[in-house]
This record gives sequence, structure tokens and C-alpha cells, in this order.
Amino acid sequence: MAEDAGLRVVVQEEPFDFGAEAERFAAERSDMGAVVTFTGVVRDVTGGLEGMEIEHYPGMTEKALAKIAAEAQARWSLGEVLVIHRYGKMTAGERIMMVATAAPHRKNAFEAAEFLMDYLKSRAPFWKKERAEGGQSWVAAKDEDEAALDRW
Amino acid sequence: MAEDAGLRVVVQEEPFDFGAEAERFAAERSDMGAVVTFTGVVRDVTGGLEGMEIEHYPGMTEKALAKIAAEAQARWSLGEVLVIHRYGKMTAGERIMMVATAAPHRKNAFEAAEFLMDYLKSRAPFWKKERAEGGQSWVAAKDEDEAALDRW
Amino acid sequence: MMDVLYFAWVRERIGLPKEKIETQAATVAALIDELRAREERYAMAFSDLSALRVAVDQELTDFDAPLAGVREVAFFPPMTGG
Amino acid sequence: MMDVLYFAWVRERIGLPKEKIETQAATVAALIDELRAREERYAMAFSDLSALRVAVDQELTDFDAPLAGVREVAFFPPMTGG
Repeated sequence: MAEDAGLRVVVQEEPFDFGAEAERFAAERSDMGAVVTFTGVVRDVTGGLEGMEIEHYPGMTEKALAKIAAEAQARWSLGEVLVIHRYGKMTAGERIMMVATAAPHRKNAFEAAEFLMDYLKSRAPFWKKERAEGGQSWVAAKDEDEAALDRW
Repeated sequence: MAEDAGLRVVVQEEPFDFGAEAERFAAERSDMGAVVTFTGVVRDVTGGLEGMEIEHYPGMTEKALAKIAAEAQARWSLGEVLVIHRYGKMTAGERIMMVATAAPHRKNAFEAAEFLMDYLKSRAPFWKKERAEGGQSWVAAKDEDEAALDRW
Repeated sequence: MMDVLYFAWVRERIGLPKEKIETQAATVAALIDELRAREERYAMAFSDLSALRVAVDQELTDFDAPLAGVREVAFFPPMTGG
Repeated sequence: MMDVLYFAWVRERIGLPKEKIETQAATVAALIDELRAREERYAMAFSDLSALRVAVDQELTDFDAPLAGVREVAFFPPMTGG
């Protein structure tokens, strides 16, 4: 875990408590009018997903996330930024990760959260593998995720 | 409170539990990969704010919010939409309202939440009055809030 | 006979939140003209229409909206929710 | 002497997560050429560079990055976090 001026980055195997983290993040932010959270959930599109396993690059992961978070914070004058990302095994419906941003106005909080997600998707060293009835396979990166970075 | 296919609109005077609502909203969404929440907090910019009072138009408020939520749900194929908005007296740091959206992919969840916020700001019948040391005054609508609607 | 509602500073200027009004006004604009003619506080409240919004039967609309069959009209400043 | 790390399907194809490599390669590209020449499984893993990404000392970079003074090089497919 890296803790800096209003910056918290957590990379862990165990589940996190989304509601409690969201509550804690939003608590007593009387200088910030807007709080945005995003949570990614293991999605079972076909109903046949047995689970997902996320591999990561210990050391680089924390650095990459802290860098992305610090950039968002500076660029949108954010009050606080929170990034939590899990690795290891999880099943459908479990939360994979969350980000949260706090800013004086909603536009900045939203944009910063989207920026964090876009960068985190394609620039933080995580790789997803899905386990279904037919076997297991690495999730392919999507062109649209790479293209999403052009916006920033 | 209006409850429809995956649509929940709450207008109330008492505080709501942001963390618990966020948790409940995100729980077991195994068909939806992305959950976005937005929370508005009473902001004390100058440090001199004593409190805020929100007036609303009972009857129309619920209808306007349900309409905005249903439109967002249809337009972005959302799984669920939650809108909670308070009225009455509150102090700095208290949460005024929240929206939450769930969608298969992050882009839709983010866009729908921003759409909800933009419409709710300028089209739901709420009026804010701030109480500070110098007296009290109605918060003026911002041109940028009206302009934000052009995006949709 | 219809209910006319006032919110925020419109309510404060007129001095009441709601009243029943007997009117033959065909549109919101015609109703506003009648109200303005009543008393100074109405004339004040309705002096700048660009600062006002109107809802007819709880739906936002504009000042030339017809009033036939309408039960409730509300006047208020631009909204500031969220 | 540097640590070379492999992740996701690159790790699976090569069959190990990490190894120490003695090399004089001046760039990542030169290191890849050396690895390809070693064994079939390396040649396979590095057959399509457009499907690979590289980090040097835990920073994303590209294949012409220099290796002087570098302690750790990692190869992996495009990332899929979030």
C-alpha cells in the first residue's frame, strides 16, 4: 500500500469491502462537493464462467497505479484518489477493483475517474484469465481500450 | 419511493447511508461488469458555511427523477439505476444525494451517471439555499450546468 | 380553479407557497399578466421571466403552454439540485 | 546479469516466470534476438512482437530501449486490468 498526500493505492489478493471503502472515502469531505466511485465486477456473460484469475507484476503494479493516480490527482486538482485492485482467484459477481475520486465539482471527479480506469485497463500490469466449462483462456486486450487513451 | 424494473428513486429528508447503498447496489451484479456511483456533498468553500436548506416540489420531484432515471436506463441499456436525493436542512460534509448505475461495460456506466447528474442538476425541482455568517441566499443556477445538457 | 405554486425566492417574494386561482387565462403567459396586475409583489416576482421556470401539472414547460384542463401551475427559479 | 520476467501466456509458453540471463545485448530487441535463438519455445513466445509489451526496470517502454545498467526486463501480453 502506498499512502501519499490524499493518494491511496492498494494491491491485494483478498476481497475488499466496497461499501465501507466508498463510505470511508466520502466521509467528511466538506471541501469537496463531488465523489465518484467505479467498481469492476467479474462478469459472467454466458452463465458458464467458473471463475477468473488475475496475474500481476508485483512491484511494477504498485508503481504503475501510484503513477496513474498521481497524474489524475495533479491534472484534475483532486482532493483524494483511491485505487484498490485485486489479483488471484475470484468468481462471478466478486469485485475486482475500485477507484474513487473527490473534487470540488462533478465534472473533474467524473473525468478523473474515467481517466484512471482507461489507464489502469491498459497500462497497469494485470492479466485476466477466465475459467469456463470449456477450459481456460487469457482475456484479450480490446482495441477500444487502447483507443480510449487517445482521449486524454 | 418509486421502484420499477431495476429503477429506484428515493426523495427523503433524512440522511442516507452512502456506503450501505453503494454496497447494496453493487451486490451480486454478476451480469454487469461496471458500477459507477456519484455522491454530492455539502461543500464549505469559504469555511463560513453554517448550513444548507434544500426546497423541493413534492410530487413533481419524484416524477422528474423517475423520468430522468428511466431515460438513462433505456439509453445506455443499464441494468439498474439508483437515485437518492435529500431535501431540508443539512450541514457541511453531509451528503445531499447520490446516483448509481450498473452496465456491462464502464463507458455506459460512466456516461449514464454523468447524464443523470447533468439532468438532475437543471431539470429536477430542487433549490438550494445557503446559510452563512453573513445571512442566507439562494444558490444561483450556473450557465455551465445548463450548457452541460447540450452534450446529450 | 387551479392551484398555483411558488418555490424558492418566487415563494418568498410573493409571500405564500400556494394559492387557488380562478382564471380564464388561456396560456401561462396570460396567467402571468393577470398575476402581475394584482399587486406589486407579483409584479416584482414576475418582472424578469428569463429568471423563471414554469411547470404545468408537474411537467416543465414554457410560457406559451395552454392552460385548458390544467390543475396545477408552478413558478420557480432555475433549479439547483445535485 | 539481469532478471528476465515473463507474465501471462508468455510465461506459459516459455515455461517459467523468471530467469537470470547473462547478456551483452544493447537493447531489448537485441535481447529478444538472443532469446529467440535459444530454443523453440522462446522463438514461439517472441514470434509476434506486436502481441507483446516490455517493461524495463518496471517501467513500460519499447523494444529499442537500451539495456545498459538495467536490472530487470519483463515481457508480457497487452494488459487487461480493471
